[in-house]
Amino acid sequence: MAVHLDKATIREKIARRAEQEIENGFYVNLGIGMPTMVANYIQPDKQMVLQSENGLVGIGRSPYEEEVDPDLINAGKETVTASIGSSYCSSAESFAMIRGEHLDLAILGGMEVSETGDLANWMIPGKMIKGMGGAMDIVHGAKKIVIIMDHVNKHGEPKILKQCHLPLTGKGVVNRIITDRAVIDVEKDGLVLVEIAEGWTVEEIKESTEAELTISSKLLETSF
Amino acid sequence: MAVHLDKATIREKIARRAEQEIENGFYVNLGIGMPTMVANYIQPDKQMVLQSENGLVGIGRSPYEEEVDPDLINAGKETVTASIGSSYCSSAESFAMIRGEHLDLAILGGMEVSETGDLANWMIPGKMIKGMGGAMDIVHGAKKIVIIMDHVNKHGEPKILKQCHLPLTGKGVVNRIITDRAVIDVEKDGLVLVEIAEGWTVEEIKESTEAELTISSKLLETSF
Amino acid sequence: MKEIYTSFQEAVKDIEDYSTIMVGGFGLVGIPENLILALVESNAKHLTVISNNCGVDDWGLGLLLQNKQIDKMIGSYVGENKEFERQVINGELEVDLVPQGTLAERIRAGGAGIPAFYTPAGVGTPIAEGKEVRMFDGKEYLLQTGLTADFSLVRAAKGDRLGNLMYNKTARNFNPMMAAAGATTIAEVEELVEPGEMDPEHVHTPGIYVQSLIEGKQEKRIERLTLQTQEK
Amino acid sequence: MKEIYTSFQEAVKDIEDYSTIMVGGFGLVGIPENLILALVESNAKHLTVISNNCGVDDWGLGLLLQNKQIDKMIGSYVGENKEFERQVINGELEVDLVPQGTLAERIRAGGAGIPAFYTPAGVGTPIAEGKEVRMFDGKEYLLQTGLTADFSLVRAAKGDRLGNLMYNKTARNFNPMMAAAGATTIAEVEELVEPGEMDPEHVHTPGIYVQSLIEGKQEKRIERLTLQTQEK
Repeated sequence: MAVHLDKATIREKIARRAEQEIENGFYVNLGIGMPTMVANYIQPDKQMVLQSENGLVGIGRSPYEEEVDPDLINAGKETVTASIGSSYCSSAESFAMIRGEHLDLAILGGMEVSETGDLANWMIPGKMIKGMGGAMDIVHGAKKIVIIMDHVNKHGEPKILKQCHLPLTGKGVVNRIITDRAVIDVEKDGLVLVEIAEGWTVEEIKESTEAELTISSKLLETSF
Repeated sequence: MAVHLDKATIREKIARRAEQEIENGFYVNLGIGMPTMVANYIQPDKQMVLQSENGLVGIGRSPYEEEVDPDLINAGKETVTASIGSSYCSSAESFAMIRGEHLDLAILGGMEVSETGDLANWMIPGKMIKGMGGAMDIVHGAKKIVIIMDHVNKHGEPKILKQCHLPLTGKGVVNRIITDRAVIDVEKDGLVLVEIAEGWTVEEIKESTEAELTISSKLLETSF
Repeated sequence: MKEIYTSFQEAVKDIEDYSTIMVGGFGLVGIPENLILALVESNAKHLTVISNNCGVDDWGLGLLLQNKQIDKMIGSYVGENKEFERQVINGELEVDLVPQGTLAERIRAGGAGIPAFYTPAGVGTPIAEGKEVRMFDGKEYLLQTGLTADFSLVRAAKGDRLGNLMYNKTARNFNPMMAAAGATTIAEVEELVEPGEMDPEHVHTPGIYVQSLIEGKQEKRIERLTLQTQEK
Repeated sequence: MKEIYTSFQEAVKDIEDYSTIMVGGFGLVGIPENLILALVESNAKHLTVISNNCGVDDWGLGLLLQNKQIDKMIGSYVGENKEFERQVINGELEVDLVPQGTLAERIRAGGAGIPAFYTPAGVGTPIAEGKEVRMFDGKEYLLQTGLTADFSLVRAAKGDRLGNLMYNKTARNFNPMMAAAGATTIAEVEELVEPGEMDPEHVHTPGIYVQSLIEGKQEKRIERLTLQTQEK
């Protein structure tokens, strides 16, 4: 009984589930695109700090017109404000912070994830290469790496694979995958299905996942 | 016709000659001890910046009593002031500056210098080891390294040797040696005597120097 | 005192063909706009450019591309620029893509006299090809080398005549490391002040790294204006 | 918000025997005086201490030495302390001397996730013994590893409740790198303020590196008072 939601609803659903990964007191880096949307759903009582790899610890809300400073952007090059208690730093310091695993969590987009936690999200051979930006550093740079993406690609093919086909962003770096259908953890012995989204069954998840899935003994069904 | 001056006069003589190494616009690091004295003789019209490896670019004069800030010292742990246009930085940044050869000149003390520019100035085996402090970084960290020291030790033995006997601070790092008797450059082919102090002869310098000396065709006699 | 220019053409006059130059900025934020414009005018060719991005088609480093002055680009993300794509496909432009944090650290290392360091970024990816991989504490790392340049063009909000610089907000980005890694660093500042006007505690780039300065008015184009939509 | 202590004893209570601790300061400048005093009281033993110096006989880290709490000292200059000498000669204290710039960079590397880097300092000296030597561009360099600690004790002039720190003058020294390299960083600040009271441009240590803070009054002993002798 697969569910069919429109694209915007699916993205919101994934973003809202991803928000739950953020704990009180966390320092978090959100990737460009869908991950940036997670910021819109952060519970108002949650104290957390968003880090932007271009040199801002403490991203605030979007600016009102009169607040816009062209010198103040996030890593997606959007104008932002700085939160109270924020600080600016150089790109070297910003990535020292990232590489040194001072971030608690990074939420990034993905094209493919393998059963050993390999991630591919930066290039498609044959297409123009635009560059990896900060992704290759960030996947090594947070205590927990969560990938959010559609469970299957536009042709309906699995994106969670035994092995990635696309060139990697990082090897063995992913801790958790959140899709429109499920939450899957990367454990030492392989992938573990821990949550299923409303409207999906274990069988459907297994069918749309190329990699082997172990079912968690604490599996949550209809969890989001 | 060796000259005999008292110790304070000799130190002042060496420091005054060393001051001539400082050119307009230079960034300079002065070692602890006699090198620090060089600051007392800097020509007032010379624009230069003294760097202190504990995190100050722009050492000023000593403070008057009411100006003393216990948080403001030089690398010799003496209270100082900051000059106009100075800046503070961390020890990592300070040594990034040093290691990256952004300093034009460092003037350091020496126990022994070899004919290939090796320097020993940090430990005497059998005596308590106090540590090298910043010396091992600084000898690699300026465009020009000048060593100032007495020409011979208290037993009258040469300190400019074919090979250093003491453990090294740096290998092949010295560019120029200034003593109470002479100025000697370290060149590819060995040591070159370029200046002789008042009251000394070429023969006397050669006799009190273990290493081979070539006499510069532009030798300055009675130069300081 | 440093060389203080009043003409941007003068400021870039020593940049010759085949120079390696670093250019500060992230996207269009913190780029030395007027120095880039003067470099376009100078027509220096066969440049190797080290910069996180390569501008857009009609602004920033994109202008050097249009004018075919760049032989090789070292950066982390170059996806905002059609002319870039065209030149790469036609083999007119060589590209070396470096993960952003590795790029920042390689430039810092270059300025700090560190010839090479190990980093986890890129292990097991195409970036690792031809690079030494080494284990420390059971984890794999890549060897990466320091980067330096003949010239660094940086932008600051404020600079004094001794070369001390302060940046504004996220316009700091790559500028401080590049200031240190350039044999000659030219700083374009929005405001030039006298020594002593900056608090020594607040200086971001010590003057020792800067060889010359020039004051200039910034256009500061915005790539993605994103406004608050909720009512106040 | 970070843990804000009001008792120095509380602040250091998690530091157990056999911990590795980094302690900020250069000479007696910028040392976390009250955290050190509390650590003496705590009587935690068999510590490995990473700090540029080791205090003087009756102040700073010298107090930990007197109380025989240190098994191993990693620093660059330890010559101001008679008890230090005695313990080394008697084999009670292990010492690892590291060139000052290398020490600063090793700590920076530790906090920045860089496991190792190459530096020219120490090539051809006793420091090079047992270390890899490698050529880059015709010059020799030593491989040096990053340093981290279980706890970093740092001192700042000002800190806010989000952990952002600002240092005063040359009291900055090793404190920023140590703040980043400690698994748990405890900051002793002269003045604790609310978030927003510090200009985000002027923060020296971003709060992300700091786990807890405590306000304390500093004694600030002067090792070598040197005064101007010329008349004004």
